[in-house]
Amino acid sequence: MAKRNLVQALNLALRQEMERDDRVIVLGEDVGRDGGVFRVTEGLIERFGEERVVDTPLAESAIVGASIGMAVAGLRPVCEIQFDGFTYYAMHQIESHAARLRWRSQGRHEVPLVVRAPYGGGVRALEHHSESREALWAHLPGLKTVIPSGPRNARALLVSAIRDPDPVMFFEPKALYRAFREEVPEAEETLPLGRSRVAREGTDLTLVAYGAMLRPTLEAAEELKRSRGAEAEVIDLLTISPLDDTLLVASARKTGRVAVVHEAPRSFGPGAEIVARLVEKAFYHLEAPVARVTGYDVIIPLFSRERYYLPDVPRIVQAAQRLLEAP
Amino acid sequence: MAKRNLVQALNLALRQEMERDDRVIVLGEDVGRDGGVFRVTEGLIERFGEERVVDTPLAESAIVGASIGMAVAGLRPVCEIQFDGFTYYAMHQIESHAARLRWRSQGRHEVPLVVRAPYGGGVRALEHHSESREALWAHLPGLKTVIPSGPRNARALLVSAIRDPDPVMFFEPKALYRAFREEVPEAEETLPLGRSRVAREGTDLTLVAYGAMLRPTLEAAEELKRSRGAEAEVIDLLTISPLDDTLLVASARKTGRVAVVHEAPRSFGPGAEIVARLVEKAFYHLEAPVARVTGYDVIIPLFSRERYYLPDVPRIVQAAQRLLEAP
Amino acid sequence: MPRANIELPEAIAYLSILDEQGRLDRELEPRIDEGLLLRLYRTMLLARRFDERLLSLQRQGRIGTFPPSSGQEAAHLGAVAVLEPDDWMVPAFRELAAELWRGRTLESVLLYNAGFNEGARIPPERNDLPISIPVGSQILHAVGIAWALRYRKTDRVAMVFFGDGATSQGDFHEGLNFAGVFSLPVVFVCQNNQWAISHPRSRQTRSRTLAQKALAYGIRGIQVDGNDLLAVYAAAGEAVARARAGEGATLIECVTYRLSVHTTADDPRRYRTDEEVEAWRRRDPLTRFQNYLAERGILSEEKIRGSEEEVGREIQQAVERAEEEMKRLADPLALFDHLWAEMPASLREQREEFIAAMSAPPREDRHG
Amino acid sequence: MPRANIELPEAIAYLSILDEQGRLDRELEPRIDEGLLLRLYRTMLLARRFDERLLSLQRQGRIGTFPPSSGQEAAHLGAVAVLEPDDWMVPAFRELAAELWRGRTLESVLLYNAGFNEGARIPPERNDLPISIPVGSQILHAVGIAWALRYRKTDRVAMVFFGDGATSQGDFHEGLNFAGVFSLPVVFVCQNNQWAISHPRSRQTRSRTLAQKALAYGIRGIQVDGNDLLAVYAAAGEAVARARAGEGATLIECVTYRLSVHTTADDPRRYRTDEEVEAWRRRDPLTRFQNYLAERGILSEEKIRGSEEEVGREIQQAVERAEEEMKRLADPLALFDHLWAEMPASLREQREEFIAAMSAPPREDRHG
Ligand SMILES: Cc1ncc(C[n+]2csc(CCOP(=O)(O)OP(=O)(O)O)c2C)c(N)n1
Ligand SMILES: Cc1ncc(C[n+]2csc(CCOP(=O)(O)OP(=O)(O)O)c2C)c(N)n1
Ligand SMILES: [Mg+2]
Ligand SMILES: [Mg+2]
Repeated sequence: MAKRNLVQALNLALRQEMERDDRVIVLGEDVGRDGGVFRVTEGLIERFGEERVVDTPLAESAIVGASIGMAVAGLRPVCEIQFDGFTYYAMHQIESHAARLRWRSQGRHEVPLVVRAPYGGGVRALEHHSESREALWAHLPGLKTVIPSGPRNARALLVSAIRDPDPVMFFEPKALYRAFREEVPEAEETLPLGRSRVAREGTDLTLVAYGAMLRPTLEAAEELKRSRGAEAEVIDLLTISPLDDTLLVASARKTGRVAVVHEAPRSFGPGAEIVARLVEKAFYHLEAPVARVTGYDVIIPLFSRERYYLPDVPRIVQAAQRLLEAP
Repeated sequence: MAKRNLVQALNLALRQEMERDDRVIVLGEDVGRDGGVFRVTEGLIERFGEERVVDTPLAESAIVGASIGMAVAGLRPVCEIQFDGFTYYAMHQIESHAARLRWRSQGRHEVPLVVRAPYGGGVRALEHHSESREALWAHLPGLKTVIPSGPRNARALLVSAIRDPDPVMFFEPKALYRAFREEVPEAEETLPLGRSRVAREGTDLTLVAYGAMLRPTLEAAEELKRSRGAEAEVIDLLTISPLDDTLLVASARKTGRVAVVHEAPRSFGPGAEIVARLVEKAFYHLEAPVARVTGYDVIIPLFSRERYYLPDVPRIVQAAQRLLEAP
Repeated sequence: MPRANIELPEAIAYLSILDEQGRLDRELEPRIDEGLLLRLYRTMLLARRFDERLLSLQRQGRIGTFPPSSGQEAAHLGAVAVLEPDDWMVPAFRELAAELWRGRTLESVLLYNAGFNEGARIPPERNDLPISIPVGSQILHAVGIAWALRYRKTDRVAMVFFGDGATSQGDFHEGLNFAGVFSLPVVFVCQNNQWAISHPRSRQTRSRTLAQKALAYGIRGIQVDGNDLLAVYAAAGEAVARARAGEGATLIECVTYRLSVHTTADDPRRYRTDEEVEAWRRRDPLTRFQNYLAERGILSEEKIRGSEEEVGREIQQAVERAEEEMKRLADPLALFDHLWAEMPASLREQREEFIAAMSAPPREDRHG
Repeated sequence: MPRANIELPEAIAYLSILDEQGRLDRELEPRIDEGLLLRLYRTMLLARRFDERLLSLQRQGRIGTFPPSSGQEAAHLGAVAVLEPDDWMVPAFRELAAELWRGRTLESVLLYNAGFNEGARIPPERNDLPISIPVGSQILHAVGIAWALRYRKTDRVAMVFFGDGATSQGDFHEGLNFAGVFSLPVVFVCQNNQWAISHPRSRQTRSRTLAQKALAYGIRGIQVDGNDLLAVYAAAGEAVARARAGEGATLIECVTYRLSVHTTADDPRRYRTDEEVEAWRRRDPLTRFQNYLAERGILSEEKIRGSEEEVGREIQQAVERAEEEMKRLADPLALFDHLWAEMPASLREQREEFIAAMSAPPREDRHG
């Protein structure tokens, strides 16, 4: 097995799916000759040619809208939006068509489309390049929103997303692109969409995270173990929506104390749904209010102050401590 | 005092604000000669002329984007998007500019913009004409999301929205446009943005609603009184975001039993945030899981089945009964 | 030559073949065989009478809001008439005659307009997309479909419809630009019916024609008399042939008129004069085509009467069948269908909740 | 005349005044007084040297990613040079010389590029907008600003900048269309620098020029040699005069070149050749303008040296001042500022929570 970073793992998924299925085509701004601004599509144009790896004009609505057409006509487009901050340009296409065409045609047409976009902070980027707005997409019926947390699951989830008959928003934690490597086998791996995983087992409290927040959350769990001998269970959502709450609920019933961690602003953010699900399904097991350790309800600042905005190990540990100390 | 329906009340607000302040201009598709597809802007072009009541070409991003420019340059544009289902076309303008220009210019520029759009079901409309997607906007920092529930508060809130120095998404419950009349005084009335109100006092449980759902919620409260002598407190949010949770929390602490009602799909919907706030601030007072009576996580169906999608009195009553019966 | 005019590679043409006075340009007259002419006539008539019937059903409250298409039949029917069945048609929402031509049934239209999602069902043998309401958005789908067709090395094409209002949308621009850059087999048909609800064509854009917008994308543009089925047919035929031959996209502006309301929720007297409507009524594409056929000797008074009767019966039967069908479609659980290939767990739970709530005691207002 | 070409009301011109060989068209040469010429030269030089310094600061890790503007100075500076201070400039993100001309300080640029929001502060006496990164979106703001200026019956104008890539965005289309329909006093300046990151102009659109896109909107369009400050100045002067006189909008395509990287995160060797860059280096607008001034006898070798030294000092001082300033701007609570006229209660609570968390015990990684 080869060690790969997130970029390489995603590249592997794209390459192998393109080899396996000539309906898969990749399109977007700078995805061809440039290999993508983060190099996720590097080498694909050399291997698959300009017909399958398409550098498009600068127009996000067209990239997504045309991809919808391709998907309806039998292809499996994987389109890249350069940053999640530019996905809004295509929101009408996604809300009104990608997520609805199956429904609008009573099952006659389907839209096996993947929209990839890097999301989140932590790379000292320009304005509009560090947002975390997955909640917007998570609320839309008919759409899947997937966020991997490391190279291996990213590769497996991207393969599943490409094969999925329904549209998937696939947000890649850009802070992790080159942050670390994992064994990612050459041999095919998939992971079912719509399933969370237990990233760390524990009995004293539950920490829920996803994407780039998983690592500080796991570190916080270790810190809690060191500092107070508390064993945190960590749930990695992987799919934000449709949210599978089975593991969450089971864990909350076991520990009674839960914190959810995300970069997105707190209000009306993904954490709210998790709190609501736990209230609906594990209320009588909760021993303390579910805590939200999140971005604040502000625009993520330019990079010199970015670290104050992003949840980090100390903030997670503080919240966990309060949870553990709750009566 | 004159009795007015919601359309007339909104029209009054627009007319009076335009009289009071020549910086207020109204623009959108069919807002002029046609008086708006719901007639909210009726008579304004005759009174204020084509310079101040502008029929625009068919382009939502331009309507909002140009309005942002106008607002920055000192006007107070009130733009109409014909249906909330077409607001997505302008999301990049709203997320990236309307809600940020004050911040991006360090306070130098402000965007006193109102984006009006009818939202919600109940009028036997075409596809894309009955959605309730306020959660998308509520999540965006820098933006206010306001939803009135009747003629009188609609008028007062619209006046406040127009005078507000920050951008406001103003969603009008189209089901209420001509549903009933209220006394709406000719004399100026405003209501502060960012404040909820107690629409009905009660001690046994709390029902939270807004917009078109307020009426069935109030009816459900009466029904609960009749059928079981239970007194429901009903909170009308009025402003969805930034969410003021003072009244909510106070009421939940008093009653311990809360249900939230909205048309929007449940998952990642506005109700989730309300549950989360209550968990954060009234956890130890909750005697039962907060219930969500909402639209389902589907596309609202074409009108023949619409009533099955929308929360109604029986569903609210059922949820309330379960709350009251919780141990 | 420091200040010089830039040569544009292509001019924008205007095409009319059979004018309002019935004058025919024999050189340009497309060769259409009689059988096809009569089928076109039949469809045009059916669409017109059905449109009228829909309006009366709506006024009686038997169906909901819908957008009538009377007056525009030549513009959209003339265009799709050149397509093969396995080409793709991407409609907006005002192409009734074209949809019927492509095999959509009257019942399906009725069901849809009566608020049943089932009315959007598309038979497996047809490729077309369902109607699209968000103005301009469907243009991009046609671009993507054309792309897929080219990618698969077929010579099939996509044809997409939209109105004059849609040309102001960003998606129009982005779509035509992509079609130009990638040289895609797509035909853009703009039904310029002079109005976008209450907004007149003259205020939709300041360019003299909509056709000339093609110059911004390096694609072919042509303006045609959209009430002249022959002209539309000829222009569309040329465009489709070019597309099949790999010569890229064309924008066709059909100059036509919406004789009726925008939708049944609209009151056009607020924004246009009776004189204007009358003037356009004299250019009615149905009458014009009928006269042409009579002139060619393939349509008689008698044949017309016969067709009218046939069409009337067909509509009547369809209305009856559709109303029967609606009773069978009452199942509320359809609410949860067709959104996903596989229903997610959370939605299955909501569906269970729905079933439980439905079967709970008194819910009078629901079973009404 | 059933098939005829449609007359377009206006042709698209190409303008060049001082060409790469230094040949000057005296008839077209704009009258610019010496003082202004020298100020323009000074700004161009300052921008060029500052851009180079920014690049080296970035390579040293002292500032973050930024988009260099070397090679495009004539295109944007020549355009804003015709504005009055109380006109509005709406930048994209590659108009350094223009921003400096309009009064933005070097410190402000440095702060911004070092990741301090404070770098976006705009002094109260200036109207301009801060840079806009979402490509094309700012075009609409200029349209709205122009609208407000006209509404207030001033003769002020708005000038907006964007790249060749931006012309593919829907917002470009919608903005130019609105400007046409409402005849607004706005000047659209496209810096066609041949590339949108790795995407070449030839694949951005199939139209021969970007200027001809004006034909789609019934507004004036002109293509100019964007490395020729005189040509840009002349074209912008004409456009602004028309706008002030109520004659509407103009699209100016400045044909220029980005000599450096797209941003400091970009590696242009992946997509373009050294020869191409070299060819454009020979058309460097700074050299060309310098030669022109020398030719006119208002710039000597010595004066150039003097300016270089002055500019060098100014930059050095700015860097030092900015680095001082950054230390003073460390307050993390600025996170919560400037989003609202009045901070909402929920955000006040979060701010309190933030303060509490900051002052909690060991948070080493934060005070690093
Ligand atoms: C994006 C969007 N905005 C607004 C509407 C509401 N609307 C429906 S049709 C219409 C006018 C369309 O005009 P045009 O494109 O000329 O087509 P026509 O109705 O004349 O056939 C409008 C504004 C819509 N459906 N979609
Ligand atoms: C809407 C949007 N999509 C993508 C990007 C990422 N991006 C930044 S600049 C750029 C290319 C812009 O090209 P052009 O308009 O020619 O301007 P230039 O960079 O050449 O000055 C891209 C794709 C962005 N900033 N905004
Ligand atoms: Mg129209
Ligand atoms: Mg460029």
